[in-house]
Amino acid sequence: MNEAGDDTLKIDIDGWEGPLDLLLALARNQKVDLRAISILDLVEQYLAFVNQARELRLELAADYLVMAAWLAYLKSALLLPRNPEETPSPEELALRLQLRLERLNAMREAGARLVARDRLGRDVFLRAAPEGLRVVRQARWEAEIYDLIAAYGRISARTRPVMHVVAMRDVMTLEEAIERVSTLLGTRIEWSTIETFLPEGASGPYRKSALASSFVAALELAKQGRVELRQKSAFAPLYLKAST
Amino acid sequence: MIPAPDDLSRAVEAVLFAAEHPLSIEELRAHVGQDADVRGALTALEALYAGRGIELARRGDRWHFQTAADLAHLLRRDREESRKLSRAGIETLAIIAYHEPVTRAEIEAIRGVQISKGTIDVLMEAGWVRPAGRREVPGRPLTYATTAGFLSHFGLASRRDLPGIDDLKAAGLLDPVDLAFETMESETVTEDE
Amino acid sequence: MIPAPDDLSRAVEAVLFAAEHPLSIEELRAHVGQDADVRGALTALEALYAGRGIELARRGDRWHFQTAADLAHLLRRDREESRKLSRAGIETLAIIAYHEPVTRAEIEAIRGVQISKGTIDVLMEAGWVRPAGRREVPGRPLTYATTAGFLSHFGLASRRDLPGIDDLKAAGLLDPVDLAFETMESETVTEDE
Repeated sequence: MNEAGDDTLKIDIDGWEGPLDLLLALARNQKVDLRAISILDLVEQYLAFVNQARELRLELAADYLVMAAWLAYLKSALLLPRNPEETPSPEELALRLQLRLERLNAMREAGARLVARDRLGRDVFLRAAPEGLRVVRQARWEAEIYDLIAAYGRISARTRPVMHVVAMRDVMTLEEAIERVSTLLGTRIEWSTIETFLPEGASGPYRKSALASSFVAALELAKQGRVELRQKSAFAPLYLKAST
Repeated sequence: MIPAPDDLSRAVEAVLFAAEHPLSIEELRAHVGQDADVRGALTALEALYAGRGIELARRGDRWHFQTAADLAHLLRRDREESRKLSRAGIETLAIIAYHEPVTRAEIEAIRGVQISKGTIDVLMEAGWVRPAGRREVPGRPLTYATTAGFLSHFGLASRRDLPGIDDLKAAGLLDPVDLAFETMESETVTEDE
Repeated sequence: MIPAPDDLSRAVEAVLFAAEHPLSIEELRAHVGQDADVRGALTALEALYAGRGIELARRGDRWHFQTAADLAHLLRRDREESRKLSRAGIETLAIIAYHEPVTRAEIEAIRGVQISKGTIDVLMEAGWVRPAGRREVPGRPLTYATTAGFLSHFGLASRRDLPGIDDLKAAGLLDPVDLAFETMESETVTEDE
């Protein structure tokens, strides 16, 4: 730190993009290739900078102080007799620091060369008022006859009044079942399951219909007080007996 | 300082190229130098560009570059894109085909859904539907009918070839099973163009 | 139909001249003919315009006309530099361009400092940087790379034209410190033996 510009360097903390950037600026002050730099000198300069900043009561961001602590450690490790057990060795740490500085420096220089190029809109210009190219899109509409007919079917189905016709099926009506259950009840003395009230030989959908109708008939007759119902639990056999 | 002729024509060329509007000789001079022989440079450029894809053109007392007039067709490119008719489009077309001539209000009554402005436009653009005179009722609404292009696109000899309601029923196209689903869909889906 | 060579170069010239953006060979073909030798026409035009006030430039896979760089002083006028990049911005852009695809953490490792939220945003807003997928490592960090707009703006035909990139690569300065360190160590070892 023996240059006239040092004062700004000491004070203008906002100008540095972090401790590595500051180290790089200090390193470049050594005016040698970064590969030949004296890490020890660099550490001294950095620590001196941080101390001066403290004397001036400048607030240093924490990462500058962390770097200062690490560099102080590096300095002592480089100066003290080497402990062969210690890894990484201080030389390795110093070399890594130098490699990082080289990389940052390379990118800084690349950035400077990049922005100094002939840039579009600053140094070279495109045509300001191009006629422009036009793509005229012409739609060729596609539809198939099936789509058309199906669409009409859809509309018709949607808007036409719908009449529901229930196909004729073999069923036992409720009236029939009431008639049948009340007649049979008169002939039974003991509790009988509801299945014994169904017509003999009934099967398939007709049996299901007869069972459902007979059940509703049993409920209706119970309401009229003409039958008693008994069932131990849900889904257990349902017994019927005429009221006494 | 007067630039050498060739440098000057390069300069005028670049300034004209980058300009936002045609430039007068005075405007050009403001860029390339007050004492420059801009007129001479323009003449040189005119000759240089003659017969090329770009030409130097004079509009009144202003100059600019433009593409050669005979190449204008290259700047415009037509691209035909095949597009599928939307559901609203196909339904509207079906109603027009089955009920023509039919007004917009009638189409909406049959569909049970409003149709957007663009739907009939698309059908007319496709060349399948045409205005077919006005109905002599209050408001004199326009009616629509199908075209010969419609018949040929769908491979029909005449509108009588369209299957009737009974045919549709026989083909299962009036299947009520779909009804609830269809209704639901047409209510959820907002009218597409 | 393949136009005669001279007609083709006129056509390509006119289309590029009229275009609002740099055009790729495919885009040019769409205007001048699918079977046209557009590449040949571009080479001919490049020669024709060499040394003139306007030149043909290739940026990435796209071509455009632009004014010659040495005439910048005539054109700059009152155009202020619209994008004044911060130092952090310039460095970050350089790191992305020379290392792409690169993660934020890698950028920070090189700069030795965290990059503020806005730095990459500014570069993306300028159209020079884009997200370039995630790296398949824990945390799946996003990577960044440069765009075609970056190449156009900085007058690069391709990333290989980045100033000094070959030297940096040869010197190992684009390798991470860890890798460089290992390489150096293994070199030292072989020297010792």
